[in-house]
Amino acid sequence: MLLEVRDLHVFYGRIEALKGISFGVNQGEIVTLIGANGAGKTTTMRTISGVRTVAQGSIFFEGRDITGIAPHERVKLGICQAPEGRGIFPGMTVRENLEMGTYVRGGKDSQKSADLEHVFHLFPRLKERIDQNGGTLSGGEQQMLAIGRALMSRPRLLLLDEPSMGLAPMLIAQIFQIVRSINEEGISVLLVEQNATQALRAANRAYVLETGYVVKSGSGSELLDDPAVRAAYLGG
Amino acid sequence: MKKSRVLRASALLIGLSLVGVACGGDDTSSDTTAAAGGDVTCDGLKIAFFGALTGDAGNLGQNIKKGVDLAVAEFNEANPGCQVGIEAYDSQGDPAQAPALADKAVADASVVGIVGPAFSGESKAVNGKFDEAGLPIVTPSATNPDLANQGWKIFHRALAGDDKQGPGIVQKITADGKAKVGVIDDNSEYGKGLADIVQAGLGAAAVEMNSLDPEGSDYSAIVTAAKDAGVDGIFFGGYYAAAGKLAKQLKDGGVDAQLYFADGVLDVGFIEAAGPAAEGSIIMCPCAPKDSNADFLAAFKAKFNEDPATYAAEAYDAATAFLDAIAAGKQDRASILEFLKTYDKAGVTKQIKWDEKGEVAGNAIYAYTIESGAIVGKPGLIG
Amino acid sequence: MNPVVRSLRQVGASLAGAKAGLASRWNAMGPTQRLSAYVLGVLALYLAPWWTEIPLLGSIVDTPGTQFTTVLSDRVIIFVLVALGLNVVVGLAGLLDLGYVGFYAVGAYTTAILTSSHASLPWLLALPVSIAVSMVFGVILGAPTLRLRGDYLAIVTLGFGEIIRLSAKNAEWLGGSRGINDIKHPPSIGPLKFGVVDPKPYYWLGLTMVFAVMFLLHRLENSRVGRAWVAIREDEDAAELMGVDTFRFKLWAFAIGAAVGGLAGVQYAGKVGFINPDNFPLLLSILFLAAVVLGGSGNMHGAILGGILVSYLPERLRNFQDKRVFVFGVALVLVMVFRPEGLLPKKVGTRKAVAAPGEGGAQ
Amino acid sequence: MRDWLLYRTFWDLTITGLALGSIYSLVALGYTLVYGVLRLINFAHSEIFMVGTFGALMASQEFLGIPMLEDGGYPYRTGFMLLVFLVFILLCAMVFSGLGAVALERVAYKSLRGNGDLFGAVVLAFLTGFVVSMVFVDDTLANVIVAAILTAPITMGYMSLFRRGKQSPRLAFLISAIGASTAIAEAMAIWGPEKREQYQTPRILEKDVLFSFLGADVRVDNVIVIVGALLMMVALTLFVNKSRLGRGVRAVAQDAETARILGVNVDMIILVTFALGGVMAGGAAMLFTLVYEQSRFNIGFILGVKSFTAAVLGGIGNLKGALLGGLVLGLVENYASAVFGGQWKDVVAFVVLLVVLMFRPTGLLGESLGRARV
Repeated sequence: MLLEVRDLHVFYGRIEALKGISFGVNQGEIVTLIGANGAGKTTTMRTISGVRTVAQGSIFFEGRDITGIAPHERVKLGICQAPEGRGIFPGMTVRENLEMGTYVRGGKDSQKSADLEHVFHLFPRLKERIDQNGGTLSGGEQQMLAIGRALMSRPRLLLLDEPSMGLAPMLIAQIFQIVRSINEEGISVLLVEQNATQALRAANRAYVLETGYVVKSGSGSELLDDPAVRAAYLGG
Repeated sequence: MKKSRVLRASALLIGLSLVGVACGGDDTSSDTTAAAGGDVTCDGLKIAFFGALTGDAGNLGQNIKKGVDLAVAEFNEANPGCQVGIEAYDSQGDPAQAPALADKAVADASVVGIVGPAFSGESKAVNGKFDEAGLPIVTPSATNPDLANQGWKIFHRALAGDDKQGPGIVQKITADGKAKVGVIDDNSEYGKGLADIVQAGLGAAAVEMNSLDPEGSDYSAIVTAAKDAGVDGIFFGGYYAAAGKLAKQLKDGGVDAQLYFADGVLDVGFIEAAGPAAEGSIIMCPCAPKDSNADFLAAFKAKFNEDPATYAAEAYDAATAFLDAIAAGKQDRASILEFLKTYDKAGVTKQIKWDEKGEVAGNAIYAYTIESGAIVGKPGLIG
Repeated sequence: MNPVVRSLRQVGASLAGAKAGLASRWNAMGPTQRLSAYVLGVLALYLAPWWTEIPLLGSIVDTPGTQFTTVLSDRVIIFVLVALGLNVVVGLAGLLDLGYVGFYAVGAYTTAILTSSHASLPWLLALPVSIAVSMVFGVILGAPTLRLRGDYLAIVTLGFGEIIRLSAKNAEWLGGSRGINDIKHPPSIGPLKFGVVDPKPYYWLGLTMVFAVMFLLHRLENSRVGRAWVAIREDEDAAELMGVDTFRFKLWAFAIGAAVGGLAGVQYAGKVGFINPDNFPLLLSILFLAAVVLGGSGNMHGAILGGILVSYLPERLRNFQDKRVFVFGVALVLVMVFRPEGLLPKKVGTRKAVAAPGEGGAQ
Repeated sequence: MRDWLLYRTFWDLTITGLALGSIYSLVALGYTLVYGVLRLINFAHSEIFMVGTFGALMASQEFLGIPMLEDGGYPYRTGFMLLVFLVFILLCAMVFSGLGAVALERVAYKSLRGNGDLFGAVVLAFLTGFVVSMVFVDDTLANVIVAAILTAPITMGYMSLFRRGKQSPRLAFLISAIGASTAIAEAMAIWGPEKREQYQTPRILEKDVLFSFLGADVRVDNVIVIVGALLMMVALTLFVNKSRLGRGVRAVAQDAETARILGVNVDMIILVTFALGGVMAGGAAMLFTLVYEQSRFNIGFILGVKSFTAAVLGGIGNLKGALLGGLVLGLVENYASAVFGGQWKDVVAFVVLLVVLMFRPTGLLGESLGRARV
């Protein structure tokens, strides 16, 4: 298993946000976590990235225990996230934002420009905006930038937190299309979504989170057909 | 269980504080052991130093304290039967800290005289207390003219006030034939007061150049103004550190006017700060040159292995006045105060004799100059 | 576990135990017992000038080289008053004020002008005028600047404090650097002589002022105004959205804080009889702020404790001579590292953290 | 009012004002960098500057052995040797200040971020042992020995007392900064080479008038200060914009959490930020001693307040703002000194600040490191 999360407990102050969740991502998979607001999805993502401390439980990446290591070490190992709300650096240009993806790797300029070309191939819009400040981009463009930036680090596991949030339906479809093509290049994806229908369609497997617990899991299509899931997350 | 914890905690706290008290309580240099024999006998009398020993102005206080130490040491050696102690009240020159110290001095009945307070600000804050308590003071350094006009019966000073010093400076500048003199001050009570007197005394020859910030570093605006006005003399009322910075920047800025200063600048610190720019500066002071009394100079050198610095001799005279009172058998504040009223003796700096306001009779103003990086007393005195 | 860690833990445990023990005993008391405990405590405070006479306690509290009672009357009481006032601004309303000494100076100078240099009103008449003038200055500073956020406010208040000090230093009308002397003392009442030598009456007067201010501020804290302040401190935007007129309440905090600071200035001027601009340096503002935060900003008792420590300890530590300021600096860092909320942190959860919607803005 | 003096000496005042303002700007950069990254007024930055002036003193007097005076004159250097001397003194001051700033961050701030480390614990433990032993013996050497012995056990205690992962309230940082500032300045006053006295640094170059500009004399040291400060600022801007670490600094300033997610080691970046601020303060200290040739244990306080004012005036968190704010402040002070007299210059400076903030609440150029493209 590429990523394995075992019995994870995480606190915000005194509030327990994750109450012992376990799940995994296999090499080459797209796995999605769905759930309502406050279910603990984003907390899970941040904990995997290492910016939240684990109270109990452990996280394994390629069989190695990474529970206690610093976030930048995890990026070096190949875990990179496009955070919720996109986390664009507003005062940096699109190019600078993308180059932040290679921060850990350092990387030669030739490699860097090859990676840049690859991202521009996926997101041609970004190339048009290359010298524009991140803060001036539209929501969709910012989402593309966040994903592109994560790809610049050449991740083995891409963490996508709510990539469809606040986007027009047409853009959402486009984003999911791109997620699939990234996956086809061999990058495993852990996807957190409120837009459950799209997410379940794209995913190999899925987990349902409710107030800090995993309440259900299965393949994407199984959960799509599950009446309880339909009622709760897919609008009936 | 809980009770024992409370007890343990309080015992611990008390223990800690006791250790602090036991180990740090006694920091004064009072030594009142009386020995048998000698001309005078007394028991447990102390004279006190009041002023800054630490803090920014600590140096000046240290000079004064040494003068007192020397006088008392000589007295105690000569009078084995009367060992006078010294109490030190370190106000750091801060008027806000002074009252608590003054009250302590007032409450300590064995303190019969005070050499100090060293500065005018703290004097205003506490002299009223000494007056009400009838505790006589002789200040060796506070020169503010106002101090003598407050109606304090206990007030004396061992040197001339600024109302004497100011005219002395004016006289010197006029005698040197300066026609256009820039007057600068450091906006302190002492510096501004003196500068105002000098400016008024110079009349039309004065060019007002306002104040500088003694804590600041850059005086280029003043240098520019001096250059623009084309002055041939400059008087600065303030202390040596700022004077040094000013002298240097004036020189570097191409101002070649003769520089005049007052007693606050009479310190080697001025030469250190100004470097070669100090050469030829004239410093006026109501204080006697260190070599004006060879015996004092030798005794001071023997005790401290250094030359007496500014106000050490005045402090010696101030302490001597109290010690003479004790030698005359005066053992309490009231009779010592009474004794000072009629005191008339040649001190190491001047004739020590006070008028009813507490101003000293010998009020000569001396001129010093800087030659080859050293302070040189000029024989031609004014006053 | 090494012995030092163990003994640190033990001290901690004993202190915690002592606290818990006292608390449980306090809770077990009946109302009469509590009242008598209060009365005894207050009485003990009024008798503080004689603490030095008590054998064991005396050697602990007495200040070497300075008169204990004068330390109480000139330093401790003044700092406690100031800390109470500054706590309203910093601790309750969350406004960082680095120029609080300005209001203290305004109070002292107004009294000095009215009783000595430009008029000769009695001290008792100068008192309310000085407080009012300080309040006006609070509003004058607050009105244009309170729209600034956080650290901008800090530097502006710092500048304000300096402007006041420098103006006093440069204006002949205010005595310039010579300052103002012969400030009138409070009137003597019967045997209570407010003179030059005996500091005790001033201490009692100051202590009474402290109790009065505590009472008023306590009432205020638990009122609509107090809740609005806390709401502003916790989240200004949220408070505004809930309809709290944040500007008006911030201005109130500034004015009330200024009034208490002015009161401290009046008390100081009436005691010492002489003030000059050097009594009000920028450093004092910083010391005041340190007192509030050290003790526990937002908690009145914390602020009082901080005021006592910052004014009393340097006098108690006189035998450190010129090293005491260094010790003070190190102590500040240590306290903040291990008790960042101050020695007596503000209570969490005992008071409603935010004002109810609409409550604050109602006229 | 002496406005005629302003007209007559305008260019003189402008040049010296710019020189002083350049020093303000360099120090202001330290406030602005730290504020941009941590939203913290690094109150102790003024002492970092002070430490730098002592570094310059050490370099010129101890390491280079330049004497204060030679026969009433100065041993001037010229040409290549002058350049070598200047650069060496500059580097020394930068090292002193830079190391000072880094140590300051790890001792006085890092543990308040819930991230206390061994270095901080050791220093705090040593200081504790030192202060406690002062109660018992008044002898610095004995204090040091006792403190050294106690350091190990107290360190262990402190490590266990650190509030890991708990961010302290903002005021705590400010007070810790004030405490550190006091302790550093006082330590220098107690154990420093010159105690509480003002001291002089030797003169290295002759302060000739280089050329006249519209009737104003421009001296060599003025030129060195203005040009030197500009070069340092250009170097800093290049570093922040072009280097990998510099980009990390900007990223953390703009969005620390995202920066961490992308693999930026935030603690490392904070250290770099303090080091950069310290190095700039060291540069300022060297230029300061070159012009004014003096310093003192408390020199930082006033200069720190002024530079912080400059940083806010320009827009705190904004590098260009620090430059502009410093220069404006230097000029305003000089002009005000001429017109109203030196005693009013600080009043005028603060009034200008007040007025600017009233119309532009985030300073002349606005806030934030990077937000307006540095």
